[in-house]
This record gives sequence, structure tokens and C-alpha cells, in this order.
Amino acid sequence: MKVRYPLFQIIDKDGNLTNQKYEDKLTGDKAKLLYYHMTRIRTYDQKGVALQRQGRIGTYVPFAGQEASQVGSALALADDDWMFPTYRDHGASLTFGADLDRMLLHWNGRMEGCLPSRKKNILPASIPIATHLPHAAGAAMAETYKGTNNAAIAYFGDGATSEGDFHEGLNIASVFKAPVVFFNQNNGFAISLPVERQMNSETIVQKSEAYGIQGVRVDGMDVFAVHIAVQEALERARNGEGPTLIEAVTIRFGAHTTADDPSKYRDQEKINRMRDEVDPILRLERFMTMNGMWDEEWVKQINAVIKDEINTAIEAMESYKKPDVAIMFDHVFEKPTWTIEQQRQNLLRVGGRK
Amino acid sequence: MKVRYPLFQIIDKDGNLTNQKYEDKLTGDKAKLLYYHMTRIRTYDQKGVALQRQGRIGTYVPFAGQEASQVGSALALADDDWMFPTYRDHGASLTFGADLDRMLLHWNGRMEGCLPSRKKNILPASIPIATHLPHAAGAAMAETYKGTNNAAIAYFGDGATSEGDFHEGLNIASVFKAPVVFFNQNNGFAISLPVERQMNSETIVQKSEAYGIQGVRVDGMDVFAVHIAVQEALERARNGEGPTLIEAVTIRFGAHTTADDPSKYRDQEKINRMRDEVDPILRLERFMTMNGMWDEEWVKQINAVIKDEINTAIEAMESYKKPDVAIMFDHVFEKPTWTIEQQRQNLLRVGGRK
Amino acid sequence: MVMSKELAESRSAVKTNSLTVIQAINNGLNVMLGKDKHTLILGEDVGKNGGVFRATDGLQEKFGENRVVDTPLSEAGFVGAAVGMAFNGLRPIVEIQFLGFIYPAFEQIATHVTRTRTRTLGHYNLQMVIRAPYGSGVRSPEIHSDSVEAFFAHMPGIKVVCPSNAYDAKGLLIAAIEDPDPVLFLEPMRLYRGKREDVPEAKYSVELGKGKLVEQGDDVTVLAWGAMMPVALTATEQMRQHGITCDVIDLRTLYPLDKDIISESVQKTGRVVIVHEGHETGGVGSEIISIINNTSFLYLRAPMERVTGFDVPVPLFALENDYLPTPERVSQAIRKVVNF
Amino acid sequence: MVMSKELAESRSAVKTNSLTVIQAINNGLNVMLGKDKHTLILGEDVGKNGGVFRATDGLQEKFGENRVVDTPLSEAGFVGAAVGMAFNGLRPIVEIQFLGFIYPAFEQIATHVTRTRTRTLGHYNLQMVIRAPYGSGVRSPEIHSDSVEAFFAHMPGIKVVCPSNAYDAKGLLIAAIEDPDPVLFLEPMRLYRGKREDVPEAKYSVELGKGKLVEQGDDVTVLAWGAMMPVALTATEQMRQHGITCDVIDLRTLYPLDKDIISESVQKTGRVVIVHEGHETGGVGSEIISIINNTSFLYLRAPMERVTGFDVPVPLFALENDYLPTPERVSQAIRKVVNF
Ligand SMILES: Cc1ncc(C[n+]2csc(CCOP(=O)(O)OP(=O)(O)O)c2C)c(N)n1
Ligand SMILES: Cc1ncc(C[n+]2csc(CCOP(=O)(O)OP(=O)(O)O)c2C)c(N)n1
Ligand SMILES: [Mg+2]
Ligand SMILES: [Mg+2]
Repeated sequence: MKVRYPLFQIIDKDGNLTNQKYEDKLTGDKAKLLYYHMTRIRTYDQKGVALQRQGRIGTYVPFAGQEASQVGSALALADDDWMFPTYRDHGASLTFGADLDRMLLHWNGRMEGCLPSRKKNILPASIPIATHLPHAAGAAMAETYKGTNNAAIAYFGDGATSEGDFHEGLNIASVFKAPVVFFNQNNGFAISLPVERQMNSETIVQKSEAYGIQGVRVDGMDVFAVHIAVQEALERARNGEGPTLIEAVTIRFGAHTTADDPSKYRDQEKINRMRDEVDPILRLERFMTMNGMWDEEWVKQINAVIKDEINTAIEAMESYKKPDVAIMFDHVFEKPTWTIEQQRQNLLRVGGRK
Repeated sequence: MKVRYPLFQIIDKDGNLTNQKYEDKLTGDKAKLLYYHMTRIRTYDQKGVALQRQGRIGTYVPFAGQEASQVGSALALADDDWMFPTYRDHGASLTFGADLDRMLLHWNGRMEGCLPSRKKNILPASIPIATHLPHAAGAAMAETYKGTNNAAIAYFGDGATSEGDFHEGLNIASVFKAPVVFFNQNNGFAISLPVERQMNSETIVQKSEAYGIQGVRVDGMDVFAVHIAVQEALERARNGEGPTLIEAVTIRFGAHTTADDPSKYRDQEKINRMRDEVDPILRLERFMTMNGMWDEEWVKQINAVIKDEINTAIEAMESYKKPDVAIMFDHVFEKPTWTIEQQRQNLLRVGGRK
Repeated sequence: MVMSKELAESRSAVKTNSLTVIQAINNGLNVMLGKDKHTLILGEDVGKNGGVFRATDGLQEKFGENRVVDTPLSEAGFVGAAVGMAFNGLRPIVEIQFLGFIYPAFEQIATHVTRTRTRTLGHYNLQMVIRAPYGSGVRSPEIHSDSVEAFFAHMPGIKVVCPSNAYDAKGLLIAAIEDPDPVLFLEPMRLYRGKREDVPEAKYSVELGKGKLVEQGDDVTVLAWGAMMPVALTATEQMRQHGITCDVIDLRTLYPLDKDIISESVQKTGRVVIVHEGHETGGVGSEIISIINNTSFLYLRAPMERVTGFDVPVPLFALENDYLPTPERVSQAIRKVVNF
Repeated sequence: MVMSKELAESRSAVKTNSLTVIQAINNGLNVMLGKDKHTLILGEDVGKNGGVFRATDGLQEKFGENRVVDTPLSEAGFVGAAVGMAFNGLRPIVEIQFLGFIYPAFEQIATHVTRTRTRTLGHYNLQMVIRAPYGSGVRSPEIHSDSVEAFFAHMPGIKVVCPSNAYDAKGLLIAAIEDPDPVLFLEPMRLYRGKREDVPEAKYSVELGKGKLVEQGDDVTVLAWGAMMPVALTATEQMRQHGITCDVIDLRTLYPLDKDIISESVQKTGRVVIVHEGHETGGVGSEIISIINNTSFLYLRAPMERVTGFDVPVPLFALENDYLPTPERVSQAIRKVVNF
């Protein structure tokens, strides 16, 4: 299967071009854009882990190692496209346009942070694994129904491929030729379960055969390759050629969440040692350096901007007005039912927790 | 995909041998055994439709056209193997050893008829589509756990492949190399939906790729081919080579159930016209005739035996003791809970319906 | 018999047709597809076949394959796809072939259909209806006869509706489709082809969350819905002959329950009999009892009685009429609360 | 405080260890895997990782990969596989990582786990346990905090059990594993690492279907289970200081409910407060009210009160303590029934 679906790569881990075909696309501007976003979400991710350690937010889900997959894919979307992320894809959400302070609020258990954006079509991170894949199919079908040219992308992990909703989502999308990209980040683990025991198939991409759809296996540490693979898939989608299943082969550098201890089930030391070698951001840096695109000044500058942006967002998050118990009652239905209204009043009468 | 998975066939519709490799296996005895069982379940099936018309049983599910698939597969099983049929696979159940009167009772809405056999491991027909596929995986895993050499077979239709449980069942079976055969009867329709709109894949068998398991596409109107394909799959299963997905390409000659009117959604006349040409029993008859295995006397004799057997079973079914309301209460738990006991007593006090 | 205001109106000037429940539903769908291009129907066999009960008969022919969509056999898939469509401004009406086949879509309903509005503080609302025939008594195979409204009445974020007659069927269905929130619309199979009723040809709606007083009496309040309405009415008719008169209320919406109509009646009669075919333990009846306990405690003159399906899997059809509440069991319960 | 007979016994001669709830569960699993080769554990991350809460810590190492099986991320798949194993004589113990992730397996539970014995008139029984941590209050992400025991209490064919302390956790778990029928075993996450208790080292069991009188009083019967027990007890402790004393009953099994212990207490106090964190409408509390209405109508001196989770999706953790019943809300309810 790895023969039938060779890993699509444009630059290797040392930053060398391995695929001449796309040389033209690797402009300095593009490289910088990708670099900026990867750096931005990496900084945010590190801050997320730190904030959790300091008890300033709840359990946090780090995505370090997956920046190329998340940034490369998110930047391929057009403004009106639809994004269906999981709990680990806030890097992608931020890149596509989610509000930084909202995302942080979410890690603080605040319902006000659940919706990533009021402008972009970014759905709240899906917690029940794979349940959002049929949504992406449906949102995409609705675009066809309305005769527009927009597409959808759904993010999910290797573990998600075992759920029935993965299967039903891809099957329905394939039958209706929905303009949707199923973007799998195969980071090798579903919490503690290695992908080799998640499935008996050699690759995830070969699952595309079950639906008669296009499948692409891409080096998920190569931001160019991801970016272009997703662009091409979106183009096929917009052209009425139906969905694509993309397997981005990547690595979760850290724990499943800040509540997880990966050393319980894998050789975390080994991963820590090889990190720099395979790091997607360093890979791009090597490429940029080799191709005269590296600009130390610019890097300093964006780092400062990013730091600023994130610190401002943290401040905003921490000075956000206290949670109002009413919001838990006010949005269950357009108009609260009498039961909800009564319960709300009762709670307010007792005073709730202050 | 039809290239990758050519249709496995041994005799064609005119009864000609098309696959020399298996010539040795096509003995007169085997042919007669297969013929006997196909004739038996066909007779039973026709009786089922008639009984329903006469109001002597409830809605009936005919399987005419699928006899080769059901008989060929069922006769491949060993005594201690496990069978997981659907509502349409009573032909297979009967062939494997289900009690005829029990099966009829079941069509009469009698709970006493739900369990096909007290001797063989034949599970009650699964009504919620595809839910029994994980059961087959689990029963097979239990055989491995116990270190036995038994296997399981699960029956399901083309429509069933769209359900999440199909996917989850096959994935789990593949991961644990469970000794199970997933036997799909692709009869072209799920009630009114043609298989081309059930899925976007050209074949069902190619879905095996998703699980890295063996896939076989077989002519489901050729009882020899089905029989041998299932035998081989069971052998692989017993040898620890894991599950196989078999797609038996067949035709549902009649309605989905006696409550269905197929002319609403397909050219039923056309199917009626081509029936004899593709009939699996006539195909075997042609083969037997051409190869000097046809024995008119024997045919008469088995027909008489079958008629007798079925009539006796119908009598048994119709003279079965009246349903006892207690059985609805008595088997929910080993010991009824107080709620159930109380409800039971209340009902008996009011008298229930007599 | 009290004639409801709606019904009285409907019988005056407006053009009506005499329809069965299933025809009224078909008519309601027809009206709404015609009215709103964002409305579409999804489900198994809803297209050419017109649904296994013919609820969508003729609609694909009239509105096309984009508006009446035959889906793969995939309840989680097409309920999930409907959620995605509703995110994106469509108003899907999903048919589940039988309520017992809603279980594969349970996760979609429990985690997304019901929670999206709250999760996004109202940014996304899912204007969608899930229709499902429910209940026993029509000699269906196993799992085809479930009456599990209680699961959904316990899920915050979805309304649960169940008509018992053609007029309400169309009116409630239209109200459900127009409701900005998800609605589970339960259709009593047993009444699909029963009594015909005059149903206005035009669009009209019956307000969700409101029960209806169908028969008036003094001694007992009998509460039922859907296919249990005729059972309740047969019993109360018999009781009337024995001098016991009942308020019979068709609840029509099971979440939110019409607290006011219930308490008003109970505070008059002081005696309650609830009839439903779902299992007794944890059925909607238990919530009704709890509400009455809350609103009308001092008015009660006898323990409230439930006449329900039993705490057993719905049996195959040879015993289905033993499983189901009967007029005899209801009468017995009425006598019990009267003689307490 | 009443010391239960079991507990009293356990504290006399037998060797005990001081364990948390999660340790007691781990210990119960350990005992049962050791005792019966047909018993095995299935679930996500139960092997090397020992479960996300460490309920199965060390068990794979001890019993091997065949007995403690890491499954793919596939709740319908592995609950379904467990059904197949149970057909075939094994006794699987399935871990659902959080109760909110049981929904994908809902169809398997509603149509097979619960109906197999009836369907086969006892030829096949499914001796299996489904364990699931449940409830809010530990700052988990969305869907990780559901308390939906009511769904399962409404399903004929499965028992529903929920311990509130380490002793019961082990004893009820062992009883569940030994029960010839399916049991859903709900584990209060919030109490996993709370108070330690003396837990006998050996095998013992606590009978299913029996509640426990935890505190004795005269004025009000307070009924709760699982993580709401400490909330109830804090409230009744406060009330005691105001001269109001309560019977506090830990129900422990939610189906079948212990009718006798409930009625005995209610017939003494005449006043009832039920505390649960599941949504109010259609929660198990409504069934308890219905049972009391049935058994103890004439003894009631006030409407029964429910203190429950609201009819809203369980909120993210910033509001979880507002969603959950608090001692204040319970005290309020106690005062209300006393002052009625
Ligand atoms: C239906 C469901 N079951 C279980 C879980 C608990 N859970 C959360 S993340 C996770 C592993 C997911 O693995 P994968 O799909 O590979 O994504 P990754 O976390 O690696 O990004 C599990 C089991 C869940 N969220 N939903
Ligand atoms: C979960 C579920 N959804 C819907 C149904 C209703 N139903 C019964 S049979 C059927 C079609 C099945 O088609 P297929 O799998 O091809 O099997 P066939 O009937 O052709 O043998 C449907 C939709 C069901 N039984 N279970
Ligand atoms: Mg992963
Ligand atoms: Mg079919």
C-alpha cells in the first residue's frame, strides 16, 4: 500500500527539495507565510502548556509536531470554506482565523470560548471522536445544494478512523460527491494506542478505496507538501470531483493532553531526542536558509509580534468578565422552555455559586 | 476494481465449467447435496410467501435468487462454527441446521421461534442492520481466546456496508485477526436503493482494503464458487490468517419483504423475465444434466421428502401451543426484578388478552 | 367531545380534505417543501419508493432528487449530514425508518443535534426535524415497535412531539419544521391509516408545547398521546357508561410538557391515570407524575396510576397486544383511582 | 451514622486496606480476573496505560494482553465484540472511557446487550459489565461530564449500579461481574481519589438492587447516589444543626430501585428530597417520585422535591459547579419540604 500511495513530499527533513515539480510554488513569500503561522501556533502551544502548569487554564491539548499539517492545510482554504476541527486542531483553527482570546477562554472552561470565530465558518472543536465528519459532508452538500463554490475540510486523527462515523461520513460524502477534504493527521497514537494496533491496514490512505475516492498520503512534517496536497484536493472538490482522503503522516511530540503521561506507554525519551531532527518548523527553516529566504531580522520581528499578540490575548482571557450562569440556560432553545426558565429562576434565587 | 477482484466463478449460467482448477471438487455427491439444500429452501421460501398471502404468518422476507449464496456458504461451515444471519438469511440458517418449525414460528411473531436452534450456534436473525458484525468478530475472538479451531460467519447485505457497525466490526476483526468470514450478499438493492447509490465504490469487496484483509468477489449465483470461496476463507481463518470479506454478487428476485412493492422503484418485469436464465438452481441443474449427474427419480424423491418435511413443520407451527404472556416477562433477567414481577402479576390479574 | 378551537375554525370556511394521518403528514411535507427552498427531506427509501409508509409519496417526483434525497443506509451518517446542512442554512427533515433505528444516530443527537445552540451560544441553531414512526400494534418485526420517547425527553435541546390525529399531524409537523430548534416528530404507526379527518388544505400550524383537552369530565384526568389516545378514549367511553367521567388530555408535545393543562385538570379531578406504551420505569409518565406532584400535591385524592408498556423488550407481534395498554387496563386504573 | 452490617463485618477480622474508590475498583478487577479465566477487560487505553484514570493499572502486566485488551477507538465495535464473546461463554468487562462516549454503542446496548436473553428465551445470557466514569465536577472537557443513567434505567434488560464509596465500589463491582445479566457500572469520577476507606482484601460482594441507609433521621428522606452522596450529607449535616434530621439513603442501584428501603423511610418521614446530577426532566428522580406516589401516597406530608442537574447540556467547567446540585440547594429543598 505504501507503494500504491507513496508519501508525497516536497522538501525532506534536511530542507532539500525532493520534488522538482513544485519548485515554482516555493516562493519566499509563501515560505515566510507558512513559517510565520507555524511559529505563531508553536508559541501559542508552548504558552498553552505553561498556562496549564501554572493552573491558569484547565487541561490543555498540545499539538507540537503537527504544525506543518495544521498550518499547511488551513492556509489552503478560501475565506468562505468550512472547517471542522477536533480538540487538537486549534492550531489549524487559529491559522484559518479563529480568535485567539476565544480559544484561550475555551481552555478555561468558558462556554464563551467554544465558538472559534464569529466571522469564519469554524465549528467548535469536536470532542466525540469522528462525529464531525458527517457534518463536514453535510455542510459541503449544502454548498452544492446552494450552487456555490465553497468546500469543507474535516480534521481527525488516526484513532478516529476506527469509529463508525468516520465510515459513514466518508461514504455519504462519496455518494453525493460532496466538496469536502477529509484531512487525517496520523500522529501514530490515539492516546496510548499505536496506530499499528488501531488498524490492520498498512496505511490510513488506503481506506479511500472503500469509498472509491481519491487518496493522498503526504509527509505531514513538510508544510509545502501538505499545503499543496490540500490545495489540490480542494480544487478537485470545487470541480465536482468529490471528496479526498488525505493522510498526513506526522508525530505528536508531547503528551496526548496535559493530563496524560506518555512515558507510561511509549519511549518518550526517544521522541524527545529525535524532535529537532524531524521538527517541521526547523525543516522549513533549513529550506529557507539554503534558499536565501531566511531573514534573521524578520524572524525577530515576527517573534515579537507573536509574543505580543499572545500576551494580549492572555490578558484579555484573564480579565474576561466572570462567567454568567444565565448563559447555560439561555441558549438551549431560542426561547427557554418553562422547565428551563423555572430552573434558572430557582438557581438565581438560591444564589448559585458566586 | 473489478480487475483487481475478478469475479470468482466455477460454472457459468449455462452450467459450463469455467474454472478447471476446481473440477475435482465438483463430484456428483456434492452437486446433489447442494441441489437438495437449494431446492429445500426454495420450496420453503415459496411456502413462506404463500402462507403470508393466506394470512397464516406475518410479513415474510423472501430470498429467492440468493439460494446459491446461502446454501454454498452454510454448507462450508463446521458443526461448531458460529453463524450470524440477518432477517433474509433463514435459508442459510436452515441449511446449517435451524429447526424448520422454529423458523416458521418466528414468522408468526412468536418469541419461541426467535432462536433458530438449540444445538447449533445460530444466532437469531439480526434486525438492526450490521449490528451483528461486531458480534461475529467477538464470538470468533472468543474461539481464539479459548484456543479452539472454530470460526464464525456473518451475513449481511449491500446496504449494510454503509453502517458504522460494518466498519467497526471489520476493523476490530482485522486488528485481532479474528477467525471470521464476513459474507456479503450484494443483491443490488437495499429495499429501494440500488447499490450504485448506496456507495461510490465500484465493488463491495474493495472495502477489504480498508482493513488490510483478504477480499474475494464471487458469483453468488454459482453455488460451487460460493461454497469453495467460503471454505477457503474459513480455512484461512482457522489458520490464524484473519478475516475475509466475501462479496457474493447475487439478485433478489422478488420484493424486499411481502410488505414491499418493488415495481415502485425498479423494473420488476425485467427481473421476472430474466429469472430463469440466471436462476442459481437451474444453473446447477444444467451443470448436473450436462455432466450426467441428473437423476429424475432422485429429484422427485427429494421433492416429496421436502414437501413432507415442510408441511409437517407448518402443522407443528400452526398447532403450537398458544403464546403464553409470561414468556415476555420471564427472560428479561435470570430472576425478574420486582418491577417486572409486579407488572406481570398486574397483567395476569386484569386477564391480559386471551 | 369538545371540539378544539382550531378544529372548529378549520371546519368553517377553509377548504379541507378528508385525510388519514399519513396523508396529512405527506401533505404537510408537501406544503413546506413548496414554501421554502431551504427545506429538504433526507432518509432511507424516501425518494422513488416514497418511504416505507408512503409518507413522502410523490414528493421526489414533484420536487426533485435534490429536495427529497435517498440516503445510504446510514442513520448516523445522514443525521450527521443533516446537522452539517443545518449549520449551513438548510432546514433538513430527516426520516428515520422506524424509531428503533434511531439508535445508531443516538450519539449525533445526544452530542450535536441537541447541544449545538448552547455550545455556540446561539451562533448556530439547527432548524431540523427528525421524523420517526413509532410504536407497536402493527405486527412489525422486532425493533420496529419501540416507543422510546423518554430517551429524547431527557435530552436538553430537542423538543419531542407526537400527534394522535390527522389535523394535529399536519399542524404540528409544520410547527416543527418552522421551529428554530430541533424537533423529534414521532408518528404513531398504528394510526397512520386509521380514522380520516378534515384537514385544511393550506398551511396552518398547531403550537408546540400545548396539550389538548379532548374529552371533558369530572372524576379523573386521563393523560395520553399518539397511539394511546384511542385506547384511552375507548376506556373513558366505557367508564362514562358506569357514571365515571374523565378529562382526557392529548399531550401532543412530550418535551416541554404542557404543565398548565395538566395541572388545571388535575386540580379539578384530583385523580390521574397516565397511559403510554413506552416501558413503565423511567417513561414519560414518571415525569408527568413528578410535575403533578409539584404543581398539584394538595389536590390529589389518590395515587396517580400509570398504564404503560412493561419493563420488558417489546415482544414479537404474537404478544404485542399483551404488551400494549388496553382499554381494560385503563378502565381498571380509572376504577382504582376512583375507588381509592 | 449507621454502620452497615457488611461494613461492620468487614472491619472485624478480615484483612483490609485503606483504598480510594479507584483503587477499590482496580482491586475488584484484579480479584475477579484472578478468579475466573473467562473474565477479560476490553476498552480504550486499558492496557499499558492502565486506563485514563488508572482503573486497570497493572492488570495487563499481571494477566497479559489477552485478558486486558486495548481495543481500537470503537465503542460500538468493542461493546459489540463483547456481546459476541459473551454469546461464546466469556465474561467481558468493558470500559467506556467516559459515560458521554457510550453513545456510539447505544444501539448495541439498546438492541442486543439488553434484549438477548429475552430474544432467546434464556438460551443465551450476556454476563457482561460495562464500566463508565460519569459526572461533572472535575474540570473535564465537554461531553466528559454527562450523567445519563436515566437512559439505561429505562432500558429493560440491564441493571444500573452506582457506588459512592470504596467499599461499595469493590463489592458492587464484584456482584456485577458475577451477575448473570448485563450491568452498567457507573463510577463517580469526582470521588475516584477522594476519601479512603477500609476495603477487605478478599473477594466480597454487595448485593445489587439494595440501597443503604447512611444516616438516620426523622424529618426528611434524602435519596441520592454516587457523587451526590457527599453533597447530600453535607446538607443534612447542616440541617441537623438546625434541628432537622434526615434519613439519607444511598440508592446504589438505579435499576431495579430498592423500593422497600425507600418506602420504609418515606412512610416514617413523609417528606422526600431527591438529589441527582442528571437532567431533571426524565431523570431517575422522576421514577423515584412515581414509586413513592405508588407505595406511600397517604404518608406524604409535602410535595417531593428534586435537586438535580438542569435541563441544559452539562456546561463547560467554568459553570460546572453551578450546574451541579450544591449543599445549599439541597438544604433549601429540605427546608422547603419541612416548611410546607
Ligand atoms: C467517542 C469517543 N470515544 C473516546 C474518546 C476519548 N478520547 C479522546 S481523544 C482519544 C484518542 C484520539 O486519537 P486520534 O484520533 O488518533 O487523535 P489524536 O488525539 O491523536 O489527535 C480518545 C480515545 C472520545 N473523545 N470520543
Ligand atoms: C439500523 C437499521 N436501519 C434501517 C433498517 C430498515 N431496513 C430493513 S432492511 C433494509 C435494507 C437492507 O438492505 P441490504 O443490507 O442490502 O440487505 P437486503 O435486505 O438486500 O438483504 C432497511 C433499510 C434496519 N433494519 N436497521
Ligand atoms: Mg492520533
Ligand atoms: Mg441488498
